[in-house]
Formats: sequence, C-alpha cells, structure tokens
Amino acid sequence: MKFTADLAIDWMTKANQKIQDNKDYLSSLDQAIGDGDHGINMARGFDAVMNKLGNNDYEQVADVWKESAMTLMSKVGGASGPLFGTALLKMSMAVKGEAEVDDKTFVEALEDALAGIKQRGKAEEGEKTMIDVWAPVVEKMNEAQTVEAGVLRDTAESAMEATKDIVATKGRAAYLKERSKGHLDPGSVSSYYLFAALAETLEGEG
Amino acid sequence: MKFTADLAIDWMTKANQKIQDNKDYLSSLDQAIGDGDHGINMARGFDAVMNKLGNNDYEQVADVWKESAMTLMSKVGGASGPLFGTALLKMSMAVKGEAEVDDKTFVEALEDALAGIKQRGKAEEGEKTMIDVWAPVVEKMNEAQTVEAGVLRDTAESAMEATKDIVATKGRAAYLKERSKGHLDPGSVSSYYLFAALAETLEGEG
Amino acid sequence: MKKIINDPNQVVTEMLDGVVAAYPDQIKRIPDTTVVTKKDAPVQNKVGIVSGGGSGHEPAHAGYIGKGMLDAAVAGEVFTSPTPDQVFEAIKAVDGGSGVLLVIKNYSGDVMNFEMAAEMAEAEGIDVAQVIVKDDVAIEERDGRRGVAGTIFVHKIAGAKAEAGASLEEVKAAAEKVIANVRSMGVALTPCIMPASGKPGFELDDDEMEIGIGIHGEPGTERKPLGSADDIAAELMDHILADMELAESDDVAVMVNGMGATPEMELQLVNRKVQAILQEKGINTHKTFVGEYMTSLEMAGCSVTLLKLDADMKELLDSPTTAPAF
Amino acid sequence: MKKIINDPNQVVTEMLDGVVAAYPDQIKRIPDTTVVTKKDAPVQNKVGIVSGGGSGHEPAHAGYIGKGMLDAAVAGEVFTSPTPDQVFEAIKAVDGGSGVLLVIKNYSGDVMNFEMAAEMAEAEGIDVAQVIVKDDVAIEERDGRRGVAGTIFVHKIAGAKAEAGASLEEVKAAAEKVIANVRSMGVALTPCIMPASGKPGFELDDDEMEIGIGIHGEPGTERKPLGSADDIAAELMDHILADMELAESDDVAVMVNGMGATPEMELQLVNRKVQAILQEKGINTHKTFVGEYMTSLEMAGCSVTLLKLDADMKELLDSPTTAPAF
Ligand SMILES: Nc1ncnc2c1ncn2[C@@H]1O[C@H](COP(=O)(O)OP(=O)(O)O)[C@@H](O)[C@H]1O
Ligand SMILES: Nc1ncnc2c1ncn2[C@@H]1O[C@H](COP(=O)(O)OP(=O)(O)O)[C@@H](O)[C@H]1O
Ligand SMILES: [Mg+2]
Ligand SMILES: [Mg+2]
Ligand SMILES: [Mg+2]
Ligand SMILES: [Mg+2]
Repeated sequence: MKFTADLAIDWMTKANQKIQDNKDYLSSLDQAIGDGDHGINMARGFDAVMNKLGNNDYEQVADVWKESAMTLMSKVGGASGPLFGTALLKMSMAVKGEAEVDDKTFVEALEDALAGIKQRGKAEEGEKTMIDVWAPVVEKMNEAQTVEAGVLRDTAESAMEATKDIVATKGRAAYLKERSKGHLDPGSVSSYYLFAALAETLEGEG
Repeated sequence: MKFTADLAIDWMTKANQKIQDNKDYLSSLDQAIGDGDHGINMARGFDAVMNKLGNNDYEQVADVWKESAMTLMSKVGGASGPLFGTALLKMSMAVKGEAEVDDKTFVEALEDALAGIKQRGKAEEGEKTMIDVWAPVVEKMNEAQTVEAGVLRDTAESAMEATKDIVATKGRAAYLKERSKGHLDPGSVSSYYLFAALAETLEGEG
Repeated sequence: MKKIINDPNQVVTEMLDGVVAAYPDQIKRIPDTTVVTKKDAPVQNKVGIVSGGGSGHEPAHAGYIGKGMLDAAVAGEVFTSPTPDQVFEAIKAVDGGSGVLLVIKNYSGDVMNFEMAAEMAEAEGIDVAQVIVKDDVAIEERDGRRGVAGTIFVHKIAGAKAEAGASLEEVKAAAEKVIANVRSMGVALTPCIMPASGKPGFELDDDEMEIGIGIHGEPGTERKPLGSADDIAAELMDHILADMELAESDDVAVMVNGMGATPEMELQLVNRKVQAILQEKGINTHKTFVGEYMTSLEMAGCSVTLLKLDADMKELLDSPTTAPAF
Repeated sequence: MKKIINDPNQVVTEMLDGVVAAYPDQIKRIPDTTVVTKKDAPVQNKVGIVSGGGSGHEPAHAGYIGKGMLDAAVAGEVFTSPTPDQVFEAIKAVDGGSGVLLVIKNYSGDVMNFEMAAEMAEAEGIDVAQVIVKDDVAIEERDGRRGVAGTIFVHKIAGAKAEAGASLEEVKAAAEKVIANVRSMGVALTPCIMPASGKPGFELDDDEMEIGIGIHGEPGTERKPLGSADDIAAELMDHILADMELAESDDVAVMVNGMGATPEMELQLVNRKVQAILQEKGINTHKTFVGEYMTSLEMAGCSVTLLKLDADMKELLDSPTTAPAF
C-alpha cells in the first residue's frame, strides 16, 4: 500500500458522502438511546472538513489528517467530535513527514488512534461506544500487519452490528442501562462508515 | 302577585338549576366571543347562593335578594358578578321592609336593577350585553305594570336571541368587532335563564 | 389537558400557598382570602399599591410584591377578575394612612370589581385612586384596549414613586404617565387551557399563528401562517411603533414577554430583531426585559412592549425592588 | 415543529445576538465565536468562572454571566457540547492572572471538550481547574449522574467565592462543596424538539409522564400515568431525600425549575408540596427559587433541586450578583 495525500482526501470525501447520506439515520439511532444529534453533529463536521480540504493543497497524508482532525474537533462538538478529532490527530502524528504511508505505518497510526480514543473517552472495549468498532478493526489489521479493504469492511461491519447486544456503560446510552440493549451504538455506526469509506478508497486504488 | 321570601328562594333555586344544567353551554358561548369562563363563574356563584340560602331563614324578600346579591358579588367575579350582584342588590333595596311584594313594587325593583346594571357597566342597550335582555323585559313589565310569567319568558327569550345580530361594543366580545355578530351574548343567555326561572316560580304559584 | 396540578378548582389557592412558601420572608397571605401582601404591610405613610386580576398570568401579580413595587396582589379565579370584597381586603391591608393606588387592567370585569372595592374603601374613609392600563394596540380604539404586559412597567414605576415618599396624587400621576407611554402587542402559536374547563380557549392549525392575541386567549386581529422570528417581531413592532410618537434618540424600555410555553431561546430571537429595528431608527434602548412577566397559562407565543421613557421614569424604572419576579 | 425561529441552523448564533442585545452593558460576545463574556472581562486578580454546554437550556448559561457569578458562557449547538477551541477562547478571555475554573456538567461530550480546552490553556500557561456537576439522582451510580439544574447553584456559589477574592483552589473547593451537597430530579410531560431535526426527542401519551428525564430528553427511570402535582413533588422528593443526609434543622436551598413550557402556576403548586414535605421533616428552607433556570427547549415538566447549606454556603448564595437570570 502507498497511501498518499490524495487518497487521504478521497477517504474523507467518501466518508463525508456516507455521513451525509445517513445523517437522519444516525440521528434516529441516537434518538433511541441518546439525544438525537449524532447525525447532525457528524454531518456538520464533515461538511466543514470538505470545505477545508477543497480550499487547500496538501503534500502529506499527515496534513490532510491533521486538518480534518482540527476541523472535526472544532465543528462536531458533543462526545463524537473530540473522539474522531483525537483519532485523526493521533494518526496524523504517527505518519508525520511521510509522503507515502505504507501498511505497517498505517496500522501503527490506527493503533495510536484507538489508544487516543480510549484515553480521551476514559473508556474500554465492551462499553457500547465507537471503541467497539475501532478495537476489533485495529486488532485485525495488527494481526495481518496489512490494511486490506475486504477485511477492514467486514470487521467493522460485524463489530458495528455486535454493539446491538452490548449494555452501555459509557456515553448517554449508559443512562438506559439494560434498556440500551437491542440498539446499535450511533458512534459505532459512523465509525463503520469511516472504515467502509477507507475500504472503498483502497479498492479504488487496487 | 304576592311575592314572598319563599318565592324568592324558589326563584333562586330554579335559576341555579338552569345555570348548573347549562354551565358548559354558557362557557362555550363565552369561548366563542370572550374568555370561556361565564358558565364556570355563574355556576360557582349560584352554587354559593344555594349554600347560603339553605343555611338561613328569611322573613323578607329583600333579605333573600340581598344575601343572593352579596354572595354573587363575592363569588362570581369577572364582569357578570358585579352586574348580577348589583341588579339583585338594587332590587332588594327597592322592596326593603315589605313582607309581600306586589306587581308594582316588583316592576320598580326591576327598573332599579336595570339602572344599576347600566351604571355599573357604563353601558347602554344595543352593545351586546345582558342589558339587551334586561332592558326589553323591564320595558314590557313597565308597560303592563304587572309581572306576567308568559310575557316575561317570551320577552326574555326573544331578546336573548336578538343579541346574535348585535355587534359588541362593550365587554370582551367588543374586541371582535364585526366578528362578534352571529354569536349569542353569554350574559344575555344567563339573564334569560334568570327570567325563565322567575316565570316558572310565578307559574308554580298561579 | 396535561398539567401539573391537583384539584382543578383549587389551583388558585394552592398557587398562592406556593408563592407564600417560596418567599415567606417577603410575602404573606391574608387568611381566608386570595390576597397576598408584603410581609410588612401596611407601610406607614407610604402610598400602598394594589394590583391583581384573574389568575393564570403568573408571575403576575403576586411575584411583583416587594419593596419598591406592589404592596398587595389580589388573585381571582383563573382568567376571572377578583371580587370586590377581596380587593377591599387588600386595600385595607396596605393602607398606611397615605392612601392606596389600584392598578387595574382594562377589562370590564376588572374595572367593575375594583371600582366597587374602591367605593367600599372610600365609605370607610380610605383614600383610593385608580389607574386603568390599556396598552394592547391590537385593539384600535384607545379606550377599548386591553391591559397586558405593559402593566408590569406601571407596577414598577408607580411602586418606585410610592417608595420615594410621593403622595397618592403624585403616584397616580406617575402611573398615568407610564400608561400614556406604553404599548404592547402579542402573538400566539398555541392556545391555553383553563384548568376548570379542560378545554383550549381557541384552536390553531399546526402552521398557524394568531397575531394580536389577548392574554386570556381573546381572539386577535389576524390569523395567518406561522412566520419567522424576524417577521413576527417586525409585525408586532410595526403595530406598536405606528401607535407611538418615537423620534431619533428617544429612550425606551423593551419587554419581550413569554406567554407561558415559549422557551427563552425564542424570546431572545425576537428580542434580537426588536433591538435591530430600534437601532435602525436611532431609538435608544435604556433597558431590556426578556422573560415571562405576564403569561397566559401554557400558551405558546410572546408579546413585545415598548415604554417611552423620560429622565424621571428612567430613574424610577432603575431604582431597586425586592419583588421576586422583577 | 411550532417555533418562533428563523433558520433552524442559526438559532444559537442569533440567540446569542439576542442576549447581547438585551444586556449590552453587562455582556459582550467574542467576535466569530459562540462565547459571551462579562463586558469587563478579564477582571484582574479575580478567578474567572467559565461554564457552558449545549444550547437549548436558556437562560443557561449566558444569563448567569455577571458580577458574582459567571465570567463567560460557551454555547454549543443545540444539545451538543461546545468544542474545545470555543472553550479555550472563553478561558483566555476571562483569565485575569488568577486562573480559571471550568464548571462542567457531567456528560461525556462536555467533559471531553472542556478537558481538551483546559489542556490547550495549560499549554499556554493559564492556570485551569475544573469541577464536574453530577446532581441528577435519576442515575443511581454517582459518577454517571448528569449535571442538571443544580449547576446553577455551583455557578452562584463559586462565582461569589471568586468575587470575594478567593484563590483558584479555594473557588474550586467551594464549587466541589456545592456538588457534594446538591441533588436534583426531573419529570417531563411533553418532549422537546431540536430545531435542526424538527423531531421530538421522545414520545409520550396524552396521559403519561416520564420520571427522571434528562435535560436533553434522555429517557428517565419510569414512564407512568400523569400524577397530581402533589404526587409528582412527593416522588421527586423521595428520590432526592433518599440520596441526601438531611437531619432536622438542617438548612437547604430549594429550586423548582421549569423545563420550558410549564407555566409558573404549576411550578408554584410543586413548590407548595416540596415545602410541605421539608417542613414536615423539620428541615429549614433558607431560600427558594421558582422559575426557569435550566430548561430543555419547549419541554413541559419540571425539576426539583435541594442544596444542603452550611453557614459559608448561605453567605455565598445570598451575596449579590448582577447576572440577569438569577
Ligand atoms: N466515553 C466515550 N468513549 C468513547 N466513545 C464515546 C464515549 N461517549 C460517547 N461516545 C460515542 O459518541 C457517540 C455519541 O456521539 P454524539 O451523539 O455526537 O455526542 P453526544 O452523546 O454528546 O450527543 C456514542 O454513540 C459513542 O459511540
Ligand atoms: N360593561 C358591561 N355592561 C353590561 N354587561 C356586561 C359588560 N361587560 C360584560 N358584560 C356581560 O358580562 C358577560 C360576560 O361575563 P363573564 O364571562 O362572567 O365575565 P368576563 O367577561 O369578565 O369573563 C357578557 O356576556 C355580558 O353580557
Ligand atoms: Mg448525541
Ligand atoms: Mg368570560
Ligand atoms: Mg373572565
Ligand atoms: Mg449531544
């Protein structure tokens, strides 16, 4: 894999598309076990990312991710803003200075992102948060030491679906305790969109 | 006619019955062109009158009317309370000291009541208020110098119905101007009940 | 009817209990009445100020009791003016020898009941003066206008004047000056429901509003599609400004009053436009009040009030009061 | 969705314009931000107090800006916590050299965004402390509890402490003492509707209420038939008192807070019962607040808050503030 700034932009573009297309769906998931704004938040944030990326030139992957991170951080708000922002910021730091990112570095970047989310959210796997998608994805990539589109998408998808069975202990859904069961975690669904978009970007390249 | 304290009580009892039976109807009339409380107000007031009259003995017509007047005045509120209160108070003053009230005195009492209403309400005939029932009734009784049940009821009824065509210039309905047309005046309808109750009392006697 | 109440026929007396329980150091109730007064009433040698009216307009009127504002408030049944005997009790309770001013909102019932109380008081040798607030420009003829949120400014300024030791005549004159210079108009998005009847006072479609609504749900001047905050503010201001003589550099007080169910966020949006209109005309806002001052149970909607101020009125408006709702 | 608004996506910025237009002598906005601060910020050598959160809780938080209370409020989108850059702007704007206290309501988003801002500020050499309000006893586990209306007492008491010249550490300790002693619980009768989505946050039948509701419409602990004012007050008090150690003769402050659409009449009915319960237990109410302090857009319902007071806290609670909403 040779992940370039252009691919990084392509990834964000495809992620934005999915978020915008599923804005109402994401909000409705959040309405069931949260406060109903997740789609609105993500759509506002990614809209701003697109605006930013469209108006500038980027040499390095790190620059694209850093710009995206800062934009999400300052536009999304809520719980998901700092988390997605932190994730991309950690990734940008991991690949700093590299014009083309290889599989190994990409996997390291994902590991850093996951660590960042956990630290910022003071959360672990199994609490019905986006970590429940990020952790299995990172684990799979780490085992293989390669970022493969199909594996990425499948892992993210089944992990996202598995959040349905979890009883929330972090985030707004935790207020519902047992009643949070049976509902997908909104942040996990948007995380899935992010990884599905990455898979498409990689496939387009392959 | 020999109108006694017992008949005065019978009148109030029959009036109360009609008011309670038509409480919702009166409020709905008031809702259309006022604030919707006329039935509630009148029902509360007459309920209190019944309570008062039931717990005391009365020698004179004047005492019954005075007690009723003071009770309405302190329990009805709104526009109708002071007006019905004033009317009965003026009537009680006109018959003070007489154990049995004859037709002539009764008519004088009604005249005083009408004058009291006009003065208190700063209103005249033709403004779509209860005066539009009281005035024709008093006029008819005055012409005949006798209080006759059938005439009383018919005059009050047709006067009450005629308020439908008047454009209000006093009371809450005046805010509606032309739009007040086509609606009965609530206070005129309760005034009609008062006179219809009086007619029944007189008939029961005759 | 979705309300947090107990017995619908006991709401007024229980509400008064609640108010007294909330401010027991400031407000007391005259036993067996619906009258609440200042704890230290009567204040000797100060003109007493009494207001009141039907209930359902909370915090009006009990919330305006305090040093520098009302001495007593008389609560009628919901939307029904209080009876003369109750108003008379209030007058007696607050007369400190310098007489009592009655602040009456211009409704037939209020005027009659307060007038009868004034007659009773005068018969007992108490000096009573009265003023009638008629600030609602939704009604064309000045004398037929309803008293609405502008009443609060009358309370405040007359109350401050009385606190300053003015005579009954002077306090009345101060109140009359406010009445001459205050204009309001309101809009409703949803009706209010009287507890005793359980029925909405009127019906509005999901996309409709009623311009010129009264604070008892009396029909307004126009029913039309719900407009934007800017449009609504502009329309209310049009009517108000058309009825006032305001020149550049004049000073006004502004009140954006919630009718009961409208969130403050929306009131602030209306305020934003109101202030923009004033600024454009070069009119100076001396002070702004945004909140619920004169409500209509759970009606959604708001009213805008402008009061043209001179130096005296500014001072009286700005002087301190302990009234919990001001 | 029946709201008095303009563009649903502009409500926050327009609302802030409205607030600044309402109190231009007291409050200003930092250009190109959603931060409003005291007009005279930063106050040299005074600890700055910053609070904020999602919008839709008006008058929280901008209405609590004033001498003796907040120095700045940061407004997020409706029900969405503000972003770190905005909070950072607020911190910079109010730091007068003695450091800044962040008052955070306990939601993942608020905590994360404020923490990141604190890190940014510390990197620039500004002393920052933070407290997390968790007063909602509808959540069993203390650390998972939401921050609701009790937050206002934290603002007031920390603000008064800062005004008195206390150090950042002392101000933080005062805030922590409030947090340790304050408990709230709410009920909803109708949902609220986010302007951007136009959809109600939840559904309730015509005869249902939701006990333990959150201020963003988060589901509560129990959904059941609408009870009387007395029943509702008693139920909320049961939960609150079960979680506090209150003995006879203890002093409390009481807040009966409207969620947005509930008329003050109903709040006073709830207050009546709350005070009756306290009186029965021999607990002394030092001060009562009835009104809209921490709302949820146009949700109908209310919350009850008790704060156990000691002598210090009483003095700080009673000290004056110029904040328009307190
Ligand atoms: N402490 C946490 N750690 C990790 N993820 C979290 C945490 N709290 C919330 N989340 C994620 O954030 C999502 C909610 O985001 P969003 O609705 O935008 O924010 P908010 O909950 O503030 O309204 C949840 O679905 C969950 O995936
Ligand atoms: N100025 C007036 N003079 C005579 N009658 C009046 C006047 N104003 C109102 N009324 C009568 O009072 C009735 C309304 O009474 P009610 O609904 O009990 O009081 P309110 O209008 O204060 O709610 C009207 O239908 C009308 O007949
Ligand atoms: Mg959310
Ligand atoms: Mg009426
Ligand atoms: Mg009435
Ligand atoms: Mg949110």
